[in-house]
Amino acid sequence: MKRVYVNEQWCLGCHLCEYYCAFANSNETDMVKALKDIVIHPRIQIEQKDNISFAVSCRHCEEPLCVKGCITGALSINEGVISVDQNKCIGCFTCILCCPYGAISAGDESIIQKCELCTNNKHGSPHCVKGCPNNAIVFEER
Amino acid sequence: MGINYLYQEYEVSRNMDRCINCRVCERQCANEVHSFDKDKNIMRSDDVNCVNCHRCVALCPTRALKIVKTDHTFKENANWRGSIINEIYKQAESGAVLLSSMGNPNNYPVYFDKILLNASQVTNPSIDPLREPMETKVFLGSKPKSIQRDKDGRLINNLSCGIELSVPIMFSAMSYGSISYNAHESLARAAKEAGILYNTGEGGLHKDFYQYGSNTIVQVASGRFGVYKDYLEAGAAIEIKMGQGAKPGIGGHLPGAKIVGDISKTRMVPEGSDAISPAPHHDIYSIEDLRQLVYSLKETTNYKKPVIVKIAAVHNVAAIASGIARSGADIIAIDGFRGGTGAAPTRIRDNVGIPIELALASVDQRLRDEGIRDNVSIVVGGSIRNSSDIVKAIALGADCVYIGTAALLALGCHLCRSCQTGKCNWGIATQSPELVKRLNPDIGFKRLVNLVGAWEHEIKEMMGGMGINSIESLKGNRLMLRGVGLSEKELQILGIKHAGE
Amino acid sequence: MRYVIIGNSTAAVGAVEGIRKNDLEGEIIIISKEPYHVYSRPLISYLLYGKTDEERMKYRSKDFYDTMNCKAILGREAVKIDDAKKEVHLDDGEVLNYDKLLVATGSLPFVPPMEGLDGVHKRFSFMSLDDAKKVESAISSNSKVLIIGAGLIGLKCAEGISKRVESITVVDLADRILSSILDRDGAEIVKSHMEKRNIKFILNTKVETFANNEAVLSNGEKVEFDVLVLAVGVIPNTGLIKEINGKINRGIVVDEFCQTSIPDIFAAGDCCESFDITMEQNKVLALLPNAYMQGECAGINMAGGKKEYGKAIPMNAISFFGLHIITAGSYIGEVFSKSNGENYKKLFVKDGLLKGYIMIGDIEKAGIYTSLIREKTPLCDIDFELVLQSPGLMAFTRKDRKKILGGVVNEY
Amino acid sequence: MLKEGQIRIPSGCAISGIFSKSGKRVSGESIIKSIATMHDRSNGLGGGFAAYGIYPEYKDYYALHVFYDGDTSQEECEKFLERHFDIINLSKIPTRKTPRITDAPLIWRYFVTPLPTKLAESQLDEKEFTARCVMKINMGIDGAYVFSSGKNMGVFKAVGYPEDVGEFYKLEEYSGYCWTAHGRYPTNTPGWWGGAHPFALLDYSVVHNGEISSYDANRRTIEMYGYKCTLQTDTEVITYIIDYLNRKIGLSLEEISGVVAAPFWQVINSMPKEENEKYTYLRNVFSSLLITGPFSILVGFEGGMMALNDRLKLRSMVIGEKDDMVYAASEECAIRVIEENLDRVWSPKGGEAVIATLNRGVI
Repeated sequence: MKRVYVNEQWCLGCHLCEYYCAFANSNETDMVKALKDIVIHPRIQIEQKDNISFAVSCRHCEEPLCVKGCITGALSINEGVISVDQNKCIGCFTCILCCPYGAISAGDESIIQKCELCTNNKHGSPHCVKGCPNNAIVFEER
Repeated sequence: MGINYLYQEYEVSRNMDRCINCRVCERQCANEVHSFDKDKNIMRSDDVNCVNCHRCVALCPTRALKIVKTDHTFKENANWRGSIINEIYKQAESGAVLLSSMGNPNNYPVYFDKILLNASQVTNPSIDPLREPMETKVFLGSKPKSIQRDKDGRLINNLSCGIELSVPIMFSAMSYGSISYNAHESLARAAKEAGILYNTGEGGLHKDFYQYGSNTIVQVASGRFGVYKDYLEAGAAIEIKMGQGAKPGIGGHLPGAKIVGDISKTRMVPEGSDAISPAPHHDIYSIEDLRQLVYSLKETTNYKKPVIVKIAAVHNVAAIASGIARSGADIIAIDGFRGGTGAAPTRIRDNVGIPIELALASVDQRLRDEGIRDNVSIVVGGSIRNSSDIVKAIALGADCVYIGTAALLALGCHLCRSCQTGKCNWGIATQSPELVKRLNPDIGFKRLVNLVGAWEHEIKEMMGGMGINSIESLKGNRLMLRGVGLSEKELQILGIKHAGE
Repeated sequence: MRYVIIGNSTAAVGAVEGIRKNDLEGEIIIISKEPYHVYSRPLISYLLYGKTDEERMKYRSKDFYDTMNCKAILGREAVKIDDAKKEVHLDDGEVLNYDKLLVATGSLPFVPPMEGLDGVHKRFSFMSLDDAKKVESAISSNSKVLIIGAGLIGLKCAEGISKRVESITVVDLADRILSSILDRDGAEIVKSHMEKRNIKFILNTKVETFANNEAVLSNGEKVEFDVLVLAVGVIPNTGLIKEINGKINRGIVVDEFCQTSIPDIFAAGDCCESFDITMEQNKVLALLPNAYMQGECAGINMAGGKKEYGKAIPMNAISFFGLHIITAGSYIGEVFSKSNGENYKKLFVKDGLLKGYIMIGDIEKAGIYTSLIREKTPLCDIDFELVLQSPGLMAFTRKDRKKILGGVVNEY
Repeated sequence: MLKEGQIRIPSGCAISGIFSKSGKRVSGESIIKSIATMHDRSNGLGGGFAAYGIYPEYKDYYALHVFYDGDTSQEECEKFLERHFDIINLSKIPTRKTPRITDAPLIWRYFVTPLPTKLAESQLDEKEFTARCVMKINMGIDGAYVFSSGKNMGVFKAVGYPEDVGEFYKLEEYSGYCWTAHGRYPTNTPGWWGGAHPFALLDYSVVHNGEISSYDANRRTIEMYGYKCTLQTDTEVITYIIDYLNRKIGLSLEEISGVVAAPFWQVINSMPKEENEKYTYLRNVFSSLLITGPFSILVGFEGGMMALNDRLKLRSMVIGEKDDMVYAASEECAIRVIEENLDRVWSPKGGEAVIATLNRGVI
């Protein structure tokens, strides 16, 4: 299955992935309209220290602890993509407790949000990867 | 401030309606032009340091940025132009020679733009490269004057060693040091993928790149940096650099500050000491001396490597080339006055040398007149900008072209011509690790391969239009060229007719 | 092959999904005394709070039994196992034979003896959907609710009904609330947060006697109430195994393959013990993630696979009135704390390993700590100072990160 | 109007050739009949023939056919010839008046052999000496043009349709073992007789249909080897290339076809090693002599004839065989009209040379 992989060596810490993510999940068609004057809560996040930076988003594990641990059944695997049923999630954050990558975060309306490889929005494939100027994140089969 | 104040050349134009404060411009500008004003919650730009490299423009996700030329001006004067005045201010302040990068930007005629190509109509069919084979393979090197046969009458291969290229394009010399490790890796990998060669320049060859040896030209320049037996044997060909189009008659100087780590190792220059390439080779003061070096290099490598002699296109280039063609060299590389550089004295770059088109035409004709054109192949460089320049160069008589600036552009260079600062925002002309990493060779090499591939397609299209299906039938085929707006003299030197003739 | 599963909650679902990883054909029968499609027990408080409804409480979709090709016998109780004949007897006399049996009977409320308890009419446990429904019908806007037990169940119940009753008093014998998962300081933060929502705590205290609608506490205090919720604790429901002399400790004892001491009988979930790797001892870990994973492991092994259940640790994610709490592991060894207002964090380190942690408020990336505990990552291999400040992959070496973020992903 | 040599004139054409492997000499009637069949492929602006084996009595002498504009040029040329050659025989070439051939120049024929002293002085071999003399005349003597210079062969050409040219030169009176013919369709021409085909140097003659795109690349290369392309025609440059590669370099005709109509790299790459190396070598060393663009040519030479198409076969050419006779023509009808019952008829592939030579021991 194609996943987002990180090539830390090439991450510039430009944070564009975060903005492309936030835009992709905004359901707006214009990035300015989507992101102007807001503080973004992207599903991919840069960790940065000194000259090291890299992006972290859901790894879409084959044996996902978050899904196994989910108390409501809101998290499930659909064709390899771990997605969240926002209608079912009640924001207990057991998945945040479980995720070894720190890739799940609290979203708006006190439920969780996570990368669904943009299968949940109109872009269809990870928009963060499209926004990365240096192939520091790639969407591929490994 | 005061007498030494120079108004900035460029202004950052930020469309505040589009800016989303993502701060990518701030993070990506090594010149620290952009900053975030926390109090006002807006981005600010200090134009003074802007070099117009477009890094911020290119990465801005909302297209909120553009760079505009300032309309700040001196009183109009066609003679004392603003740039000239500013240069005087700079020199009056610094007392120093002005330095510039990349190629001559001044408004001299570009002969390629005044030459048009032919195409077949009716009497001779054009050839569709999508339907018919269209060949671009070239061999560089000297050709034997006669054939030999074995006792059974079979032809004996009496060719001296040469270079085989899938397209008549090579990446010209750019040293590791003047450009980054990642830029070199991109060039090396692209050369391998595209079936062509790249050139180490005078910076030696990093150990990591020995694996690309069969696609590498190793250069021997006046400083002899990084030159030793393994190096000479590592490449597919050896180039003796006698001159460079951007700075004929001038040596090079890589400051000690840049001679660190791998660069020091690769150049074989102690860390921190300046790497100075003298203006001449101090063992070559005449053509006989050059011949000695050519044969020394051949001896060293058991006559297994063709030797290229690279010269700058200067006034008597034809006579010089004639001498080189009799020196044992296999290939002559001629670099026109628009050729690029990592740093050169501005006055030299902008005022010395001649256009490559004229140099090529006169060299090719001279060697033919002397019957020694087969002794050598001719490679030309110095602002080959696109595939039609290549087609024209080959029709004028070149075997192959060198591309340098075009290759860098493919890697992201935006021709801001600030290489000498070492703060290349595109990770090319810099050694600063956080800038170098901006050029991912996976991307870089692909883009170079794309460029070469695209040009190959275009060359084939143009050849097909002319009814030519193999590039050797284009070489020196000046009937395929016509001049527009050129004087009799220029047409004569180029050896072409005027359009309409 | 016939698989019989007693129980219809998390461990049972885990088992069904585990079985189906290896065996798409075998017959699966689920027996549950509750008449409901599988639902998530921890959601009963959210149901009362109005944050979910019965439909959304379904732990798996409506067609779960169909798509998993299993038969659910709901509303009937398994009363006996005959391990010699490999049979399960139901309350209506039906006998089902099995090839592999899973006992996933969960836990039962623990009610300590209290004088006068029988005289309390509106007295409820708070563990099942039926419990929640009963509580819901018992309360009104002028109810005075007394909850015995300031543990997870008691407090979630308190939150669930907080907007719908007049007053809530929570009584617990312990010196702090959530004593099983929080230390004193952490408990204090949560307590004061809850007190702001008009929930009253009486700690270090137990009920001596109930007299009609009044509870007399050990400290002499009297608490008037009309609804009583008993949430003192839970105990594993081990009866079926006990009767056939299966090995029982605090819970049903299972090996690393989730098998009981009796051939072809497996057990998973709250009814049995797990090996807590932080304390290196068997414990009842009555936690939903644990139940699922144990159930899944049992299922895989029942269907002929070979999977060890390891890396079990206590862990909890819970929130009260928007204040999030995440804890994991055991609170042993050296303590490292970082606190800032309501954001409270404690890490427990022993033998160079992270053993446990408590996070209140800011719980971002807590899973990275959990992972350090589960994977027993030697702290000398990472930048502990950094990870203590904020959990992140930055604390790992570049090489490890390359594996973590660039490698093929298979986490369990 | 500029004539050949002052401007490059592209043209389409018809070609035809007849060759007897047994050396049987046939009269010019057949070849005229053949080329006349393809009348529509010419436009009356040039036609010509090359015939081999026609001067057996003078077979050891170079037969020079020369056009003169007038007496002055003839005098000057003959003086030159006398200085360099022993002239064994000279005469006007017999012609027949026909209304369709007009503006004829003076047409003379000389059987010559180089003066031994001059030859020795030049340090050249006989052929090279003769070739250079021919070029000197053509370049240096205004109004004189040597259009045929081989031994025991001759070229006959004029402005007009080829069948009229044949009638004009009374070709029915000549007989040779090999004939080639050409009907020209230039896109513009002043109608200069020298510009008609065949083009010949020494005993190499070329008739050609096509317009090559590599012309200037080939011309500038061959001129480096001492040739002067005075006519700027494809036929001329092809003739010189063949002369150079065959006579000077020593390549066989088959190898020459591997140079001028070289196989594509994709074909070479799939050849067995030895072949692969041979063709790679030829393409590398003689790269500038590759001819691209459409052509079908018939090369006549002493004792043989080669038919060759460009590598893409952009011009038609058919080969026919009957007993010892080999026929080649732009169209099959031009063969069938003189030999209805062919043993074999085929269309050679692009770049595939068909070479017919006299059987061993003949002549």
